[in-house]
Amino acid sequence: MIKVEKLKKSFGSNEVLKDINVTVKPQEVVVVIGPSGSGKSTFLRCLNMLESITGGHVYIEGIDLTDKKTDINKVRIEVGMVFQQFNLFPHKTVIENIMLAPMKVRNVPAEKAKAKGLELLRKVGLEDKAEAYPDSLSGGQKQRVAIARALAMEPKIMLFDEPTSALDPEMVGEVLEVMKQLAKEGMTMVVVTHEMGFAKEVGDRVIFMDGGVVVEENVPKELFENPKEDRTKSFLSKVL
Amino acid sequence: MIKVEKLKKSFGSNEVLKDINVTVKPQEVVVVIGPSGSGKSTFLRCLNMLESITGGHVYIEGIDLTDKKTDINKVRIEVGMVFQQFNLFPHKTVIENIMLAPMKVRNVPAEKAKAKGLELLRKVGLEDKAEAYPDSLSGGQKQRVAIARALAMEPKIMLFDEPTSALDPEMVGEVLEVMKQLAKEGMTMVVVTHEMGFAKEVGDRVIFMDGGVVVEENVPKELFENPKEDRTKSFLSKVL
Amino acid sequence: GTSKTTGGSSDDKTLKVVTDAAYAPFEYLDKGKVVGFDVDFMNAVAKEAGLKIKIENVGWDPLFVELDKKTADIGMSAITINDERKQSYDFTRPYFLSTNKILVPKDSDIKSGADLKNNKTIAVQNATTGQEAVEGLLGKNNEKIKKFENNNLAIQEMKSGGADAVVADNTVIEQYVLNNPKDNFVVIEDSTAFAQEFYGLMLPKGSKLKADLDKAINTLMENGEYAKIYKKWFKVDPDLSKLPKE
Amino acid sequence: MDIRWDILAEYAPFFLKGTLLTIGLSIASILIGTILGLFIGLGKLMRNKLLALPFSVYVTCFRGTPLLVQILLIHFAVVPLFLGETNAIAAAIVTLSLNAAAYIAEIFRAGIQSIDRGQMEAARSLGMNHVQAMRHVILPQAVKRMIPPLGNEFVVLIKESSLASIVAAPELMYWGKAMQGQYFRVWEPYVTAAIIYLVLTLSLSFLLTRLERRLATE
Amino acid sequence: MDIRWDILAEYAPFFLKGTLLTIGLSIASILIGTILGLFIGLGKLMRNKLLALPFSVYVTCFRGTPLLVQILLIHFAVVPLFLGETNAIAAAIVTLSLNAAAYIAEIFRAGIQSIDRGQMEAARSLGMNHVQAMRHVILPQAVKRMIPPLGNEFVVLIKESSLASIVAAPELMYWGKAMQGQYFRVWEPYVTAAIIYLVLTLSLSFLLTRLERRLATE
Ligand SMILES: Nc1ncnc2c1ncn2[C@@H]1O[C@H](COP(=O)(O)OP(=O)(O)OP(=O)(O)O)[C@@H](O)[C@H]1O
Ligand SMILES: Nc1ncnc2c1ncn2[C@@H]1O[C@H](COP(=O)(O)OP(=O)(O)OP(=O)(O)O)[C@@H](O)[C@H]1O
Ligand SMILES: [Mg+2]
Ligand SMILES: [Mg+2]
Repeated sequence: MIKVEKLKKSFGSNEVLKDINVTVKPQEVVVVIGPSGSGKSTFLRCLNMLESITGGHVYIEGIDLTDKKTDINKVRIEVGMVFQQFNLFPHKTVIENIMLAPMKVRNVPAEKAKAKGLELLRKVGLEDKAEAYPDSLSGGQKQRVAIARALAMEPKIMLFDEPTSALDPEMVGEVLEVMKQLAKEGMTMVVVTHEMGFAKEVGDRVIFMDGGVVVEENVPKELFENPKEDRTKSFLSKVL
Repeated sequence: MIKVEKLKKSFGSNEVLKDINVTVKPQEVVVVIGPSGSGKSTFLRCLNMLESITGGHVYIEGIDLTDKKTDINKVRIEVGMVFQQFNLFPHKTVIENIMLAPMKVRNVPAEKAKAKGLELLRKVGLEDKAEAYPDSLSGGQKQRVAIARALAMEPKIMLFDEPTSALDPEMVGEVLEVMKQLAKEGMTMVVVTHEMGFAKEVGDRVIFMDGGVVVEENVPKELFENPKEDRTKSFLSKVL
Repeated sequence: GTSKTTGGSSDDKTLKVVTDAAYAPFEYLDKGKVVGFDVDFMNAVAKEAGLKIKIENVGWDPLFVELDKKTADIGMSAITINDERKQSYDFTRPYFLSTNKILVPKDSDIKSGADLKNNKTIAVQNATTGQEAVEGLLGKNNEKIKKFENNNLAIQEMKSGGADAVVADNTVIEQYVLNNPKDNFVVIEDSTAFAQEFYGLMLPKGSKLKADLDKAINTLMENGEYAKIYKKWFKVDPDLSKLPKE
Repeated sequence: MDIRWDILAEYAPFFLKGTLLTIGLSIASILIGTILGLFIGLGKLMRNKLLALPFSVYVTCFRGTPLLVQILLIHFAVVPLFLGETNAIAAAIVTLSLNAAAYIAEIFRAGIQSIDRGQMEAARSLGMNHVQAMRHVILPQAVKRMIPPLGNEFVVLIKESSLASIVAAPELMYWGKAMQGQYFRVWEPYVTAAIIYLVLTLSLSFLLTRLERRLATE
Repeated sequence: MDIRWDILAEYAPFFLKGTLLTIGLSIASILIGTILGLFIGLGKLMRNKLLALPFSVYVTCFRGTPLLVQILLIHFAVVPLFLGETNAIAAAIVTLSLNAAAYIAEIFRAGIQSIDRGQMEAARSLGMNHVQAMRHVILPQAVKRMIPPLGNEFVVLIKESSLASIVAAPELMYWGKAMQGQYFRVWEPYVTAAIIYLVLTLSLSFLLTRLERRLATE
């Protein structure tokens, strides 16, 4: 599904990702953890080319993103992304936020896009907010809309970059709930998060990154209970 | 030490605090929890008059803050405050941040203020950062400097407003550690926080606020394990 | 419409006469309409020569531009005939004698052009013969000469105390003194310091209008029409003997 | 101080005419300036630095020199090149538009750049191409943010149109000067002109505040 | 187009003199304007709305009317009231300073208000009174932020000082007009003036960028 080979990424002279090798199988939920600045976001953003790749290869469903002939917009349709800051379009209502990309990119007719949008809103528990503007929503509601918006493109893979860390604590639960549901339905997911509870409960595999490399990866129980590397141990001692 | 009687606070027509009654005894650590917008910050800010009080009384060491004759700057010397956003003075070095108020308000000579400041920096584990500017510090380091700065005025009471919620997860620990130390030394503290671990371990009492009233208060173990009110139960179910 | 070509004085064509209407009493705006001696004179000339004209206020510098580009037919703006200008433009025969004169407050110690050199500040309109005359006395771009956009601002400057004298065409300042007796200004004449100047209607180089216009001007001078207009504006009779024929 | 109300009454119709021309000049210039400004702003935003250069030079020149020089040059030298004759109103509109365009280009660029990067990233990650993202996501938000500074530029234009009096365009200030020239009075014409300008700019500011408030609640 | 270099050479010393006066006018006005602007800015920030009103009116009037009206009024009417005679340089400095002060007052106010509220709260919570907090915490930060817009205002002043030519202050533009009046040439004097203004404003902008960069790294 996703195959990352010798991925390198530099900003100027600052090498942020150094030789990353990761494979994600269909329906797998991979959780990425690590200290701030370790390159987690950059890694995720390389998976749908929001960052240009400096070296190595990223294959999404067998297509090489680093190949110049690849139509990046086609690939992005297959890969949905949810950001820490929601990034809803503030000048459009909730349902318009969801309908925009299917209509403009996939040429779905408005009625069909709307029906699909309402269905997704029901799924995230917000069917009554279809006509509201993003500003009138709470953080948790915004993030659920953002998830619905990404799902509207019917992606095969979903990327989440700290989807709950901009939320008030009592709203974290409702967002994680939607993500758990998605995992249960078999979505392939790569999730950067500090929510260790979610990692343990939902993750098939946890990757610990530090300083631009994958330090350790394992099933959650093993990684949390028997970390092998010192860096992993010291990080986990701080956050658990 | 602190006595709050029938405290009311409105912003325009929006009544944010409705009849709050709370007493804090010397050396007690009181933790305030509650959903976003429930008035926790406002309550804390009323304790050192950063907000003008609409009704009721607040006594700090027997002095009535609502009495017009009270010199508010004198009271503030007794009450230190630490903010979510640190609010360090960016144009001054760490040690200057700490020395400023003692020198200008208490007229402490520069040398003495500096000696005291370095001592406090040692206490929060940052003696090597004395000459650094705030911008070069991590979030956790900034918050520890902010605590040292407040302590430099030798307050009898310390107020903390979500001191860890602007921090990356791996920096939360170092700040909570300093706060625990402070509690152990017998500082009277009122702490608004979402860190339930801290509340359980350090708090003498937990106050649950919602909609501008104190819904429930109790020792931490009781409140967390046997909440009496429905609102408390529902809130705790989301955040624990 | 305005004519795009010059020369042809075909009868049905309206000629475009351009002026800078900020030079009372020759041409100025009276509540938005261009009026003045030049205007009455021009209309009389046109009538005599059988031409249709339309007077447009375009400003001083554009006036030259328009004649250069031949987008206007006649420049009428109390324009002094001099050798420099004759190189680029044609003029009709002189129709007016002018001398630069000095406007000063009544109690001023300036009695002649020579007195202007005694550390006096003089206000003039930029790009006029008044300016040239003063620069002739004091030297080009002398610091004591203040150049303004128009004579109004120059006179205002003296009235507000910022200049000791204004040098401009006699008619302009005589008219001012007549209309503003309360200001207590007087006019000083100095024919040794300032040369006489003659105004002419200015035409594009090689304009075929010159002959017709000259003839009409001569007629007006002979039949007394010119004197009538002169008297109307300047309250005195003209001394035609001082006007050369060419 | 004695005020000569009679001459004020006499000049009232001219002040009115002048005010109308002032308003006309300002409106024409803001319209033309905005259209030009959009193009120049987009030009400056081009990735290719070489293509963007002429637009940067344009903005630098018009922002770095006094409007007074610009209006004199355009009136006496540029307009005659094209029309074959000077035309004060044309020169005023051309100068004010070209000058405003330089400022509006910057407003436009700032408006686009003020939109959070996350908006573009969200749109791109949904599969939209650059043009689609600009058109449906970035521009609608940027335009809304441009309204206050555009309104401000309009206020500036009203004031700067007074320079057209230098080339004898019969706008408000021109009649102020004419009145001063005819009666050699200073206070009446200039204070009157100042008050009229103040009324114009304040009314516009008032309208803009209301417009902003309406847009904000939308 | 043929350029008459001879007349440019002839006028070079005058352009030089004019440029020096332009620089002098601008420096004097930015200095006086800044001091006045600080007071007016503080005045506008006063809690008591009635006391703050005159300062608001001042700012509104000077920002709402054209500089051209202001300079004519001050030259012909206000300066003679005080000096008994006109003085173009004095009028230019007074007008430019008063006008700049209105803008600088706003820069000052915006600078203070741009400082995060948390800074004042932190200072107050440490026991400092309002004056102490302003002096030691708010103002040092606000002043640093004011430097870029103040520099910008300086650039504006250089350009606007060209209006002093209307009242015959012998600055750069005055000599441009004098040259134009003498030789009836348009391009040479005005393009020369434009280039000199451009050099002045670009040099200043360059210096300001360097200053900002140095302040940023401090
Ligand atoms: N656009 C950029 N330009 C330059 N440097 C960047 C850019 N984006 C990220 N970096 C740098 O790359 C490094 C890794 O950043 P990244 O955001 O991937 O870390 P992260 O693990 O997601 O951290 P966090 O937990 O704080 O989000 C950091 O040192 C950061 O400063
Ligand atoms: N300065 C203010 N002006 C107007 N309303 C305010 C102001 N400060 C707070 N409020 C309102 O008062 C209510 C309580 O705010 P407060 O900040 O005390 O809540 P809180 O419990 O601290 O929430 P959070 O967990 O989000 O910090 C909110 O509805 C808020 O909108
Ligand atoms: Mg990140
Ligand atoms: Mg709060």
